[in-house]
Amino acid sequence: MSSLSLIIFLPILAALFLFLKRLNITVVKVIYMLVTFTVLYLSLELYINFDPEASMQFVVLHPWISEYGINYHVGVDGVSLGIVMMNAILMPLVAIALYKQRDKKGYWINLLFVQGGVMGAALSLDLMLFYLFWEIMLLPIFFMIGLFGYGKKNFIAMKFNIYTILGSLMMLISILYIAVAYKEQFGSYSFALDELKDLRLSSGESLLVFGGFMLAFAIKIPIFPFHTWLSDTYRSAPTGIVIVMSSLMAKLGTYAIWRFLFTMFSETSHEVAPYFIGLGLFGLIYFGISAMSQTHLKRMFALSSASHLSLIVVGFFIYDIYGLIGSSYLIVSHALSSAAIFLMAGMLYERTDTYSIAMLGGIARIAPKFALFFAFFSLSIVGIPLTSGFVAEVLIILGAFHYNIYVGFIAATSILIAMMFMFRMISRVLYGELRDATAGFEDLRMHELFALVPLALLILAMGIFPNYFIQKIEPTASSYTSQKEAPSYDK
Amino acid sequence: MQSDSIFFLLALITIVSSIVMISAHRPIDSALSFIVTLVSIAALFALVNATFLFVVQIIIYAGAILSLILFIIMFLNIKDENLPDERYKNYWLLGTSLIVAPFSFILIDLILRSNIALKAQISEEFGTIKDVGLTLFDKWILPFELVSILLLVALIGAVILSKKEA
Amino acid sequence: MSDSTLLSTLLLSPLISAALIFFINMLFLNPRQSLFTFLALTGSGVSAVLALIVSYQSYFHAQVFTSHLFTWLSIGEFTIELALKADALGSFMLLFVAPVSFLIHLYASGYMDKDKSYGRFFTYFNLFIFFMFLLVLADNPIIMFIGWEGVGLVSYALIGFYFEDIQNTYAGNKAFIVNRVGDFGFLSALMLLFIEAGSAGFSFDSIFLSLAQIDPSMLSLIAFLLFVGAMGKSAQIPLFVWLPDAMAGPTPVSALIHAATMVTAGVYMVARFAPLYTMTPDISLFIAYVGAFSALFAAIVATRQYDIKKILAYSTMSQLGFMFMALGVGAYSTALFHMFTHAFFKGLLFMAAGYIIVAFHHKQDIRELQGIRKSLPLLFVMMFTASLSISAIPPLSAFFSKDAIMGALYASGHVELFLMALVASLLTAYYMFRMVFVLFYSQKTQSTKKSSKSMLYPMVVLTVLSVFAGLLNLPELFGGNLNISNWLNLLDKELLLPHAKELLLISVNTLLILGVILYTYKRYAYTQAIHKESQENLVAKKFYVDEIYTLLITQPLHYLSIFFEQKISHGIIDRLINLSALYYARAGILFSYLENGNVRFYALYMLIGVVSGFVYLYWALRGVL
Amino acid sequence: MLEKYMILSIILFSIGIVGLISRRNIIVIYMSIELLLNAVNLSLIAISADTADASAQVVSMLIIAITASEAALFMALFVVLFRNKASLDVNLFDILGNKR
Amino acid sequence: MTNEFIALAVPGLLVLSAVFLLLFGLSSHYTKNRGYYITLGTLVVSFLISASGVSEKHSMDLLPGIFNSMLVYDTFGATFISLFLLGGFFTLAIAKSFIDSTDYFTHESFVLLLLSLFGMVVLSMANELITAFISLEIASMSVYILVGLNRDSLKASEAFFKYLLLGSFAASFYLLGMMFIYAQAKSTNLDIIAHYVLSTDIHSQLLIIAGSMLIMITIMFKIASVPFGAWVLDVYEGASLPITAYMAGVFKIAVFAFALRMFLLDYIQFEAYYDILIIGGALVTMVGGSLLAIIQNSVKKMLAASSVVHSGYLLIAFASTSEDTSGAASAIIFYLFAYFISAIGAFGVLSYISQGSAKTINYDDLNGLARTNPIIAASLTVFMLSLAGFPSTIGFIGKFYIFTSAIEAGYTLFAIFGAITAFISIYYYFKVIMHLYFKENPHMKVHYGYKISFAFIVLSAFTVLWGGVGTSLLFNLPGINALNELARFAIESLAM
Repeated sequence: MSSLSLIIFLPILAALFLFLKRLNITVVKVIYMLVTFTVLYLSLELYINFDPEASMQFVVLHPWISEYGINYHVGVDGVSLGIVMMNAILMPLVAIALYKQRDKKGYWINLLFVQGGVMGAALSLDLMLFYLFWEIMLLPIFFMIGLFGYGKKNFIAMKFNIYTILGSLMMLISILYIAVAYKEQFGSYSFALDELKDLRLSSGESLLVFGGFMLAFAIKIPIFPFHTWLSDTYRSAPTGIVIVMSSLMAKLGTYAIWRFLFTMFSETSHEVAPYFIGLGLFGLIYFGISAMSQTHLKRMFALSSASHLSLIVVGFFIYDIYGLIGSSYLIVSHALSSAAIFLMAGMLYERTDTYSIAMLGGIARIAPKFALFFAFFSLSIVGIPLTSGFVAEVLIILGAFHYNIYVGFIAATSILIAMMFMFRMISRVLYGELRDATAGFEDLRMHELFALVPLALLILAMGIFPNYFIQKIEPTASSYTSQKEAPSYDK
Repeated sequence: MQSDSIFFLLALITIVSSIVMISAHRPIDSALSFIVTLVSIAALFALVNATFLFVVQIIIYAGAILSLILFIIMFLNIKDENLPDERYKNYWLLGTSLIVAPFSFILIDLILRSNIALKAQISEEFGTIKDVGLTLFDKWILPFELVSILLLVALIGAVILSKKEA
Repeated sequence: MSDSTLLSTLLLSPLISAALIFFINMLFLNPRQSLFTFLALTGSGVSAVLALIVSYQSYFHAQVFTSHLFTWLSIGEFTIELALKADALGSFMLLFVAPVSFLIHLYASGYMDKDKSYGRFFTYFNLFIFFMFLLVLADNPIIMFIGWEGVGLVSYALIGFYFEDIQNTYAGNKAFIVNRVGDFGFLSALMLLFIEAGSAGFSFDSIFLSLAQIDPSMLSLIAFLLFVGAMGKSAQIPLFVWLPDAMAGPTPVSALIHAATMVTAGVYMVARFAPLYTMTPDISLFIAYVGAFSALFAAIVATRQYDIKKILAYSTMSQLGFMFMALGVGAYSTALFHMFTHAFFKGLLFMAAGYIIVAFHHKQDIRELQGIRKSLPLLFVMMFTASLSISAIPPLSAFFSKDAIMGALYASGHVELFLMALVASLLTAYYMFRMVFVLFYSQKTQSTKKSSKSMLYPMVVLTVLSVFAGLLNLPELFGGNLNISNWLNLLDKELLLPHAKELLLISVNTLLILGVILYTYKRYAYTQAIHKESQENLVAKKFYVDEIYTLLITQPLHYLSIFFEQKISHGIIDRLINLSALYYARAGILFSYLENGNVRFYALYMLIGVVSGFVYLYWALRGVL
Repeated sequence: MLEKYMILSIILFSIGIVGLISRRNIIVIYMSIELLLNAVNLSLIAISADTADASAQVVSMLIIAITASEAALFMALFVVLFRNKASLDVNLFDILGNKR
Repeated sequence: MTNEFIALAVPGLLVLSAVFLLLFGLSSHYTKNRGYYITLGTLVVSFLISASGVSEKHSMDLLPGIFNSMLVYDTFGATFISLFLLGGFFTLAIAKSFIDSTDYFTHESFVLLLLSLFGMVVLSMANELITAFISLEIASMSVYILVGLNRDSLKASEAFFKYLLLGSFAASFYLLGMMFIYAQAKSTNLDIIAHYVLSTDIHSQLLIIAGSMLIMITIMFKIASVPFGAWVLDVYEGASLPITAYMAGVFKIAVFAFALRMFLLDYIQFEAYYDILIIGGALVTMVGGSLLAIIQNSVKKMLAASSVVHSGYLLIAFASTSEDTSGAASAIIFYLFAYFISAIGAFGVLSYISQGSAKTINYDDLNGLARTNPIIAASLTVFMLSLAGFPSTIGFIGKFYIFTSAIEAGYTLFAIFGAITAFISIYYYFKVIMHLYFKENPHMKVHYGYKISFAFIVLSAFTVLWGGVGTSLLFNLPGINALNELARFAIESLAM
């Protein structure tokens, strides 16, 4: 089995094994660790062997449903590398951080499952395969919210599920539509990304198909106005899955815009780009401002994530090299930061039984390490210099200015918006008087530190030495922008 | 011409009696007017020389099935108070007729528009038991056998369903 | 030691010391305080020494130090090298930033003595110096921006250092947020600059070379946005609101960050972009006006402040206004020179204030601190000297720098600017001596507790410097040759006055200031005038600026946030989604009335289906029939 | 002749439908169903006469047989229903519907 | 073995076995277990026989001398026969626990089951309208009786009554339609009708169009399409669980077998007139079904209502069939397989946990099942996912084929509509999963007494998953490709 297939299926198979076998919870955790670290090892190997100049690498191609031209077709390039690495890094760390708390086998099974699903979706080069993984990710999330969530978890799990599937089904119809259109033009069905590139659709058609795809991505990201599932879901979901949703799933949505829409509908993407840039900018500000009045910690982070994701969308649709790279970088960077911050929010909840900002305070007095990391990760979301977020935001803003000066100005407000609520939140939560809820707050435990320190180091490394990371994506990105610029010259 | 007028007469009887059948309050009245319908249909069979079917119709329908119905009515000893209260029966009849009307109209219109009659010469043998029997065993043996199985099924069903509780 | 190692060491030694302190503080339970002191002082001391070497080399040998660390980012044309460059301007900045930082470190080691967060304090402090050096030494604007934001960040942490009181952290938030508004301008400007001129590389030199290609209006926009950044960092109208609140931090912080170093970054940045500003006279004039108004405004507000640190804070803002005026009229080196002297005397003033605060049990209100001359005679001397200096009494340092500014303003022909500067300068004398007289000239006497010596030594050094630093840039009038201006060799406009006129100006000026001091003495020395001042008028309420900001920005944002989240997201969008689900279920219930269990109805539905099917068929066949 | 027969059988069929839907008495409903089948038979005989082929008559005979099997089931049904509810009102048999 | 032998062996075996059971049931050696295993054995053997005819394309008139070309044995028929024999087998196998714990499953019920399968077998081979009708009646009548099997239950009697009454009503439409066709084409043989249709113009086809429309109504009734399927909820609720599964999963296959044969042979010419009607029917069916399903509290009724929705999808594919491609028709076959395996599994789980009690199983009755019976709960989850068309299950592949064929036929809008109802269906299917896993109140533990039921539930679940992701790459097992191939053979054999 090739390493890509192993990366995808090892976690899934392990999850199945764990499901079927009655095991002691410690053994389950050990197996989880073994699997995720193996995946991490394989991914690192992948990263090291990855050749930035070559386009698609480590490709595996097996026929699957041959009559419809559906193949098991996976490969990695600069676009997907980030998602894969991020996934590989986060899953073991999340587990380390939650190591002591979660004693339900289902928790670990679902996390493994989701890892496989995300890997699969990120690596698929066949639309049906992508769709398969894209949908299958929902299940563990549904289960996790329902089994381990808080509040009106059943309603929320259901709503989230239905909402996202609405998008996915529209995407399915779009996928089928282009496959059929391909058959009409070339005589056989195809779901392969590299073949569908050659498809020519009328502008109206491609707009509709584009819309189908975009709906799925927009709901998952979420882009305004498809965001209303977000804050409730994040509030109800257990920590592990919030991290998955904010760091992996939402990012996958943005990644898919590049991977699929820009590849297959480069002209349409270009035509509709202004609208999505507008929507993204609106979302950036809207979610940011919405977050300001939040009193619930996780909802605030949720909206803050949404705000950043809107920025990522803007970066992609700007469609120049700075925007693309910036957004890809922000995907990884924000994934790390938000994973860390949601982890810490989970720790906070576990210690205080509340997410209400008003009931917290004074943590920095008795838990300096916690305070330090909490503040650091919050600030890394805001994008202060020397953290990875800064690099990404600078690049996106640069791209935005490159695109249009007004767009640039609005995009640049991103450096203002997040911190307006983040700083206030930090003050309220970490500083001031101790409250009932925070009295006796326990500082970070050793295993939690083990999880957070690598994240912090990675964020710093990506902020201080961005070039090392960006060189892996740059050739891919520039190949896309050069493609785009060819038709735009004759306008 | 003669057969035409006989047809119209029989048709009238059939229609009227069937209308009475569906609109009579007591089932016994319905059953009796249904016999009239069946018999006039049988007469219509005879009108086109289907003598064997005429006999079958009289025996099986008017004879067997209708007797069965009457028997059931008697057997169950249905009194007037057992009958459903059908105050709105006439509205229902009228309403349903209005709904059915377009359906009948369309079908009749289609029939009238199609030229389907072959007006083949009827042989002497037509409609006799021999003719029907030969056709049945020559061409329709399979459905015939299948019907036997169908009857078996119905038999088993009737037995199972009306068996007294064990 | 090679040039580049030297520069790198200069940059990194505070970082390393910060990191070490951080780890020791985190990992060990009860580390010795002296260890921290040692590390902190070594870190800043090494860079101070190296800074002096660099400046020496630069001044005497016109040597430019460079150091290329690594490529920070390289995408297409957007290549950002993490390179350091100490040219004349940079060396000049190092010349006062590094030593003053070191001195304040020394001071702080006394000030923060026995504080439980001693280690944390010095982590921040050294980190701050690192970012400041990065800002100063950066060879391209993006790296400069990183330093720029970095100092802002550390400043945030230091202002909210005593986080037990949440108001302190709010002050920190305010500082950072307002600074970021400025950064928004700065970053936008950089992006535009790159897009317009960045293709040939993005170091300062290459930018300046390609400035000529840029469309003038765009250039103005860029210049304006850059200045917005400077406004934020250097607390100019309208982005000054954070500075007075920033006094919530420990006093060494105020001394270091809010007097000597960080706030001057704006001035430094404008000076750094001098080639740009010389090409945009409109914006330069705008800068001058902003500076003038800030100077005047701050001076006016300072006359009604009672918190010793707030008075100094407004004074800082006012002095920065002077610098911007000078920048605006094109007297770059003059502005920098004032910044240079300001670092000494304002540092001194803050240290003195801190000394007083520590000595008198953390009282900061000058009305409560009356009559402390007896207990702190040395301090009185220092503070009096510094006050004289800031009031521009010859021959103290600020006299030379401020007088140069006045001269330049006058020479530039903008009389209104000159007059505003004059009024501001007189008000400076007024509020400084109001403070001095109230503190030291009173019948009351207060006793003190013993303070650490390490606080006193740096103050002595600074006193000396604030007396004599002016000699470094002695104008021709007094037989000097403008050493610093020549060294910096910026694109100064020729703003020379005839000597007679200049002398006249100086004398009038000095006389006026002395008159104001005299008036102040009459009014405040040994009187209770300070207690009779009205608390209600516009000045005492700081022109209601904070309130206006709250009303115009903070509250609308809050209401908008609630509106977005509750009315639009939940009230409209989510409701629509939930309702559509609900109505689907309702429709299901309605539909289920059809499934009423009555078999005749089922037959009726079938009939309706049949009939409608046939009606359709009939209609579809109409062409055939 | 064929058209007339067919038209008559459509009319009878329609009457059967009306009876089936409008009446609540299950015996009448059953007879309506028989009427539907008779209507079909009528036309089949006419077709048979028209084509001079006994096949349609055979078909009609098969239909009569099918009717007989249905009759058996219906008779059993009457017994079952009457045993349960002591009534032949079909409206009484609605425990399975969605009653809200 | 000649093809004739294979073709006749299956119905023959079924009838013989039925008659044997009928007699054996009266003897004192009869026990329920023996009757059960004889039936099961018959099904296995007949399935194996019929399955031997699916792998290659063939088509032949069966004994034309005797049967007068009324039966055709082709791959199409063989495929369908194998499908519902398999379906019957699975139903029966899973229902073991249910059958054992109830007393109304007498030997007659096995006889009726076998006879109904016999009816279906003949139906899917029938090439003539009357033969088809009679075999359809055999099958339906057996099912009517099976529905009313439990005489003690008022619900069952009522369901039997409704089904019988409406079924007869619908059947009369079939006869009327057949009469119309006969009147015009002078024959009831599908081949002759097809020949007639091809050789005349539209003006002499009016009655055929009307007649086949009437026949279509019966078909729509049998597959419970709105508005002809109002009976379905009541009848499914009234019938016992294995019978419901049988009706939902197996009977539908046989009906479609005939519908496809008739439509593809004769009436594909009239596509233009029917497609809109079928599509319209599909739309109201999908919407109506989902509206009904969404408000149910009883899981069984929900599944019943959702089977209506699935009929809607099938109708979409039905409307998308065209002369030149086999895609839509083979999509129907695949979907039927996908649906029956999932639905039988789902009903099977219900019957497994209800253990013969007549109690309606509400959502709340599933609470906590995941804790007490994790494997059963997981299987039910798999079935629900498959019914919902979730990827990696066979249900998804089925939907994929159907939507693809709909888009290819130009019904993109209807495919979108189908997707929307599929999305609504997520609600009620996931509600089951939700109750299984998220609700605390633990379900009474079902003891694993009936290994065979349990084993087949798991086997169905595995089949569902394998049909969703399976490829022949792994273990050399036939996967989706193989199923697809079979479906295509079946359709292509029709044209031979």
